[in-house]
Amino acid sequence: MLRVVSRRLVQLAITLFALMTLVFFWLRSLPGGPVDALLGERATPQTRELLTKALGYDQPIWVQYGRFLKNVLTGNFGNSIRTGEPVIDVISRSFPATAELAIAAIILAVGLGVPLGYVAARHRGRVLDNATIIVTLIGISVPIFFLGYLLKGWLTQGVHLFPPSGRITTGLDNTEVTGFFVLDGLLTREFDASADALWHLVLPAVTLATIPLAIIIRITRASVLDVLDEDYIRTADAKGLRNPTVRRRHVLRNALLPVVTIIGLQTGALLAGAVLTEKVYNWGGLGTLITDSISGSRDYPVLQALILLAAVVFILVNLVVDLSYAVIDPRVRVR
Amino acid sequence: MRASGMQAQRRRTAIAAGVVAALAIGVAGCAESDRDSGGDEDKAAAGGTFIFAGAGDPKNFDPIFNDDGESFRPIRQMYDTLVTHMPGTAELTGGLAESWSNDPTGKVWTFKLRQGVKFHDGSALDAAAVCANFDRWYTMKGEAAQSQMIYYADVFGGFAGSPDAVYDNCKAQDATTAVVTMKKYKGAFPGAFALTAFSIASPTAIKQYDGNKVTQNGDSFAYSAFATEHPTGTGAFTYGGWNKATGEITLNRNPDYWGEKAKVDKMIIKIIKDENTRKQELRAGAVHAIDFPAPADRKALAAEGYKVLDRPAFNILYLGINQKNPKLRDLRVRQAIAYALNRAQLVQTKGPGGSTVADQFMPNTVLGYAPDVQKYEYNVDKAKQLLADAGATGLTLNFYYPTEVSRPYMPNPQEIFTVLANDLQAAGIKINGVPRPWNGGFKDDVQQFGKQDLHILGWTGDYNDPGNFAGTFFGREKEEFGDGAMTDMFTAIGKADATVDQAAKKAAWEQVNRDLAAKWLPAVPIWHGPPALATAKNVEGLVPSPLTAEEFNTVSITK
Amino acid sequence: MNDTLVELDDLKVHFPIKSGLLFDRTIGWVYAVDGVSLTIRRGETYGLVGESGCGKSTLGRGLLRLVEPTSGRITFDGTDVRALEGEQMRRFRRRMQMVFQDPMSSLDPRQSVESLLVEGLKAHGLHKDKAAMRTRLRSTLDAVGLPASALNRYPHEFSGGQRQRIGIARALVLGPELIVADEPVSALDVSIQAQVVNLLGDLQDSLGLTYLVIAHDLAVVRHISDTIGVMYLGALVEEAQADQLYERPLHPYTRALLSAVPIPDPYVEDQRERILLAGDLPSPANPPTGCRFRTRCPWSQERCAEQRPELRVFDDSGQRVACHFAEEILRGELRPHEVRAEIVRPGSEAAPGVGAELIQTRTDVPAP
Amino acid sequence: MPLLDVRDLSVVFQQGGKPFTAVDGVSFTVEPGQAVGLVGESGCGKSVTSLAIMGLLPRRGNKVTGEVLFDDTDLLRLRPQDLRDRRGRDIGMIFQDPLSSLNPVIPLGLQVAEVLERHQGKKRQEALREARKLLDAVGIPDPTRRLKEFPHQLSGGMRQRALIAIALACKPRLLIADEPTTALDVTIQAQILTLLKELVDESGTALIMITHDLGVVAGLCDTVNVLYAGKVVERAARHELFAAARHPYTHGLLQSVPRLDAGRGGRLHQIRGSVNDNIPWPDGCAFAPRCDRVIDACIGETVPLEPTFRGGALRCTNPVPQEVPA
Amino acid sequence: MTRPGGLSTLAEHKRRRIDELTARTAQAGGVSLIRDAGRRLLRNPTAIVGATIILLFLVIAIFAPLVAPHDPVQRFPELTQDLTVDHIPGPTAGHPLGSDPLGRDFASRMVYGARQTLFVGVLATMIGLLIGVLLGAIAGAVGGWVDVLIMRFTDVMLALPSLLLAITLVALARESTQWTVIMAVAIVNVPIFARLLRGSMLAQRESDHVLAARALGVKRRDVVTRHMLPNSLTAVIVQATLTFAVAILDAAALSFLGLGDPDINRAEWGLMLGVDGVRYFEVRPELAYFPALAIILVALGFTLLGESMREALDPKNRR
Repeated sequence: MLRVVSRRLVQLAITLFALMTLVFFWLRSLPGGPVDALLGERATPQTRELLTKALGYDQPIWVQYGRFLKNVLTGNFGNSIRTGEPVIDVISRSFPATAELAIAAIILAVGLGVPLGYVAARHRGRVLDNATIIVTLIGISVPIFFLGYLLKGWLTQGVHLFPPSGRITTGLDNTEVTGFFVLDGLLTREFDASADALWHLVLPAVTLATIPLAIIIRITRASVLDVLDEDYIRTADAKGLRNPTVRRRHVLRNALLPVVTIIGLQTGALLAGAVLTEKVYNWGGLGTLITDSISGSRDYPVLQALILLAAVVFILVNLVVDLSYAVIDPRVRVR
Repeated sequence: MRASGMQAQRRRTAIAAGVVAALAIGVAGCAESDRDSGGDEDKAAAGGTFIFAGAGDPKNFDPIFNDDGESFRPIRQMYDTLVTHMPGTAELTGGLAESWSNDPTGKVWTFKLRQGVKFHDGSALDAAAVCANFDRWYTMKGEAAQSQMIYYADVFGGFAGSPDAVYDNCKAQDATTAVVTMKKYKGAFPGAFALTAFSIASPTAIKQYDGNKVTQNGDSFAYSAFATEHPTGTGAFTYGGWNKATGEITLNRNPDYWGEKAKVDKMIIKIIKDENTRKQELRAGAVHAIDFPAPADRKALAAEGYKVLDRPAFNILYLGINQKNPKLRDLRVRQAIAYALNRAQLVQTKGPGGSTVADQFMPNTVLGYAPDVQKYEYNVDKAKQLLADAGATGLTLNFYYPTEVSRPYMPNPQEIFTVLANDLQAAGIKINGVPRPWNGGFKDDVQQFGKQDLHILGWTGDYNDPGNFAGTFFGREKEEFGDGAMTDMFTAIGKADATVDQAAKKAAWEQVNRDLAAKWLPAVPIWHGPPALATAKNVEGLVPSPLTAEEFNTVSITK
Repeated sequence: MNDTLVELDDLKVHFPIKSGLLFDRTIGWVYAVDGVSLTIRRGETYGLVGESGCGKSTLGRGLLRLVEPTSGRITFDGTDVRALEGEQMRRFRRRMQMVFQDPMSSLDPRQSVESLLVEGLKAHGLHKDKAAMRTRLRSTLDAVGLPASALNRYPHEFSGGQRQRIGIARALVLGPELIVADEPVSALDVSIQAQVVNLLGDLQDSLGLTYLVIAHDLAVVRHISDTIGVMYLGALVEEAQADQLYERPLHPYTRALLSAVPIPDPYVEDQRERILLAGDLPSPANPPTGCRFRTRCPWSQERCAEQRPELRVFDDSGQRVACHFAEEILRGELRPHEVRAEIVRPGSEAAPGVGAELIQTRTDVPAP
Repeated sequence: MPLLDVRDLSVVFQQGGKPFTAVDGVSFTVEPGQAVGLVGESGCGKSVTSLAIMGLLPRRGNKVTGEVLFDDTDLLRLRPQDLRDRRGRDIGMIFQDPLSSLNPVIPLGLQVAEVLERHQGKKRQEALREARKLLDAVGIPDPTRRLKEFPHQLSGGMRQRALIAIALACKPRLLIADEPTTALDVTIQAQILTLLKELVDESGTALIMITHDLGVVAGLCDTVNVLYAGKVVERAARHELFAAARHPYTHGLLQSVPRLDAGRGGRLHQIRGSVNDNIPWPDGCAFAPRCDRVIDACIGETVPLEPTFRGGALRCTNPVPQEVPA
Repeated sequence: MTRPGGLSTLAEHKRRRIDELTARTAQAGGVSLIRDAGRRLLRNPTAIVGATIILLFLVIAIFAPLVAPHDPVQRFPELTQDLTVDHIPGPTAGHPLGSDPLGRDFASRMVYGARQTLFVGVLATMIGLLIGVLLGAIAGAVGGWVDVLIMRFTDVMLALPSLLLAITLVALARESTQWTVIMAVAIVNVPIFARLLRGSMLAQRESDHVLAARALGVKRRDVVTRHMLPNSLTAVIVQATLTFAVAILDAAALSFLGLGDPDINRAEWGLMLGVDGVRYFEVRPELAYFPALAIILVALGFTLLGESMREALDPKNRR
């Protein structure tokens, strides 16, 4: 177990280093970038020169790389070009927003997906099953930003069922503790803020959950079908065990193994989905940060850090999946 | 309707609050609320909170280090300039200075300051404070800080020690009289004194919060506490905080404001980047006013009872022509391009509402606007003829256009490009479209390297001066236009800009505009497209500014 | 003339067990084949028996150099096979062929029978003369009892027995001298086994082939072999003429094995005395010291733990055995004692999840 | 009165296009304490028969007809929940692949204990104690530790022992063993067979032994049923069967298997074709295409299973003549 | 009368019939596994639906000039005259779906969209497939440190979720053209194809039939090209079918983020949906609905086909 963890961590470090180096040199070779972004339309050539010097772009590339490396190793990713804040601040502020959204989406996807997948499998070949398959296939085929737009158009305009954007009603003076607004409201007893945040969370979470939900349903279904075909289910039946016991103890536990893997992969992939969802709902998280840092501004310091963060999250999530896999499946524990 | 919408939402919120509260019993209690117990809603009933949806993040709140509209919006509420514009126009009027004058050389400016004006930190605004600001700018140390003073570098030419520096000194003649002496005359003044970047900040606060400290870190800069947490000016609102997690900038009413005190207790600038979402938030009643509603939504919003306020046009979109291409050095080819463009149709189909076809590089409110310039009505045949005359049939041009960007004068560059390219193709000019991301190459390629034959770009005026329009584009040789050979154009503009006498200046600029259209044609003006604002029905007193420099102290929310 | 076709001398095939932080390091070895010496005479059938995991298949593959032996010497008709390199080795393969256990998995499902057979010919440049090649294909198919029409069909269209015939034909078409048959009948139905066993016998008679038959079924091996070698945990424990081995098994393991094979005759079954072995085969990655069989041997003595018995010639019959106490046991001087079963963990090679890496397909990853 | 009386059991699979008759009118009985063998090659329907008896065939896609009388109760007509009450309590079953037949993620102890909890209403702790005894009884060393272990941590033989412990936990009156040793090595097979024999003898449990290995049956069963293509083709007491098989298939099968106690060499008797060679019409003997003794009646008419004078039964129109005992 | 009992004419007849049947199956000719899978596929309604959808769009794409009423980039005066910023003309005579935001015939753009969209999808998939297969084949065939290097490289790429990687790639591209998008979407899939092929090749390398080929003395190169590659490609082809749907969706998402194909003259559904569809949703929702529907259908088609191909080729289902 420890071995797996340390192996993964070493891998992570190497991956990060490779990514970092790659991104650094690549960015330096691109046109535009920080100088352009910092200057706006009105800069004089003199200012441009001044800026190039101020940013140290006149120095040899390896000096710049050395400085960059030193900064990164001391946890300093520089300041955002767009906002001038330290990148770390920008990211740590956006992270809870995305995490809150992603967790909500995962809860939705797992909470609905596993039971639906199970039910579909039990009704294999019947109307309910086929309907589920078709719906999930469509779910996978729909561009989620479009779905977000539709949901938003239908449910926030005309009928104001949900707020169209944001994480909390503007002007609602909520106290931030963790940055998870729903949780913060509970912690500070500002229950109205918590409820408000929850209310804002519904549509984005549903949108973001669509694809993971569809996939989890499909995987659960397939997995349950596989397990139902297994010999040990026959053994369980041969023991005369009651149906609920068989289902709970023998079917579900085994069927969830692949689902856990998928949940892990989906959690990483949610970050990608979040880019679209957050743009649709003006959700001030990492997704928004990514688009903001690319589109128009080319905020490379932030972008750099985000790429690293995405890699870290993705790898860590998979590590967690592997570990939880080991917890659920004794066969994996040996190694 | 609005109200009911808001009430409905509140009701739902209340229900949800109950649910959450039930869930939360036992969880709560770790952290105490630091919310003021007064109850915001009761307060709102008095003056209320005005929520304005802006389109982008500000950078910081030190005026001198900013150059973009989104930063200027909150800055303008917190600071004042010596000279300002009359609401809704680009005409100058007294700001912190009740009056101003300059001597016949145009180099010495004398400002008579208002009495009894105090900064938010309680220190007094006097001539010494004004001079402290001028000196601060001039003597700013460090490349980092200097490189971020874009407007200063542009208007004042440079810093202490630079041969191009315009500023000489500032003397406090008495408590209310500040005399600013320049090294040379510049046509930009006095208009430029109204630039938000040159707002007067509290010297005490700057000193206290280390306002001059700009440090380079990585690929960007870090600003002082003055710029980020303690902006201190004289404006109608004081700084209330910036919640970056929710994108809300809170400004509080300044009860000691020298001018018309704010009607609302509080205003929030909520940053919503997506135009569609801004509109939806307006409809949902979550914000009171939005900036830049999408042109396509204007009609619908108006029909639903929202007020769509057009700002008077103070910008220009142009089609730049790069004379590095020898073919384009022929005036006939440039004229052919102008004739080939169906600008009227473009304005009709793609122009922001209320936009007009531009025939010169400044709106008609600016001094020196000439009504009688050559107009280049849409005429494909003439374009073809001119091309044939110039021996430029079968011309192929690289047309650069930006992506990933939307500017007030150019809401959708790709569409504009497509239409323009289509027109040019119809006239027999082959167009090779080259898209470049705004900051990822477009500005570089177009303005620094001049790789293009044609491009679209534009400008929003900063202050009412022809030099801020035509002068900015054509006053000197630029890579953007590859117009190095057009020395007579540079001379004429230089001369017009240096003219001190207003009448003579007007005449000179009119001639410049006529010549720009008929003789030089370094670019084709496309349109003046005023960006709009939209507000809920119950918002009163919001006066749209041509400079997108609205001040919100006049805004009130009726029940 | 020397009638020895194949000679193995102290052949070892060890597989590394790898693990590591970033790059795999070897942390141990599986001693699959651990020092086997044997001789196969020209034209005879050498039967190799043993339970799964004893290394008999690895021995066969090591002999053909389909897995690279760790050490030892392989002499084939006077040629040092391990000294052959690259192209030489490839060309040499024509002389020694292999028949696999599972005819389905060893036949490329994508290729017709013809292309399966031609492939070997091509590899050895025997396809140039089209007419000769045709004749060769025909006669080979004929020899294994398949119609010529089989040529343009695909493996999955045949029944299990026919597939094994194709597998044999593939080996035969090159005209080899030695055929290593790895469990040639164990995947087949009982009624089909006889067909293939007979076929192998017929082919040997008509073509003078030499066989190394590897099987776990002692009855089958006894039926077709001249000489039988018994393997246990990577080593040969006994070797004898087929009848001799059955009549007079010397090694305790052989005795147990023989007594365990069921015989389809109730009268025999009712009277048989079984030597039941306790426990399971130890892991080849961690074999017991000394005699490898001692953990399960009812006759084991202290010496067995200390000293690994050599495979020695027992008497004039040429029977070889690797047991310190073969004589004593045979003479009944040593009484068997009870053996406590030890728990044996399944070896790492049996752990699940080994094989193709789990690849997530993109449907499992969200699309926008 | 027989413990189990299978009468005219048929199973028709209806998945896909053509219905496929896997078991075709199989009848046999099992007396208390008796060991009955079902022998046949793959696809002969022997496993399907056992699953049908246990009611373990998937509910959809197949049709089971006939009667399975256990203690005079027709198992096929029991409500599913009532059948569940009997499974594991009255009838135990063990399977071919002990690894896949044990749940990989559940500790061994619980897998044994749960059947006791279910049928004997024992509490978890008590059931685990009992499970420990059972594991001990089937010869698993150090059973206390094994309780917490998982199937993959045991060797094949130990797994099969565990499976036997589960099947015999409630002391069923009938044990169905479906190829219990096929996946095991010979020496392990011997262990398991000996164990089965002991347990059955001691407890008086009746046994249905399903296997393709005639040798296994020879040592274990009292009566042997030989199946071919879903039908019983011959039934006899084991001594008669092995001494004098009458059906050409049984006869050929016995002849074709090399015997350890026979000498080397010689050609084995071989049966032509393969199990998949079926006659393209419903009537007639399914073995006809492969049979050496085929005559008109084999191909044209339905061949009934007729009792033989020695208490067995035979489905053949032209049986192998009885050899004169030597 | 060679056999006991002997055979009458009737039995002889029947016996002959049996032989005939056996013979016929023998002569049925070679049915390769692929063709067998294909046959199974044809019996699978899911596959039929998927293939029909794809075929339909393919026909439209190929015969776009014949199907479309107009040129997709031409601006029509009769449409532009009614066109304003906040009004886009609906269906009129000659323009069954009305105008797009620039006065072009929307119906024609939808039709040509099939061509462009399939082009983008196919190309992105093929490029990704090609590079991935090449890398995977090298890794699988050569092994050793080359394998380690390639696999670590794919690890780095897989460390970012696919769309995020595509976004990053676009952001990091020197230019922004249609090819930027295609390449970004293609490269995202490279590691997947590479790993898939490599894994499958490793499995093949250990398989009996590869061992058999080696035993025959088949040249190493031939073992790779004739045995390992072809048998590994099946999985890759299935994956490619599924990838196609993802590629189209990714392209649309990039457009929505403003990072897509910058040339809005190009009629591509993702672009039409992500740019015009969203921007003019309230003015004319059809601008969003039609391309979205088309995308969903095509993606569905390829997913259906891919899934049923996977099913058909799955050995588990080959009973």
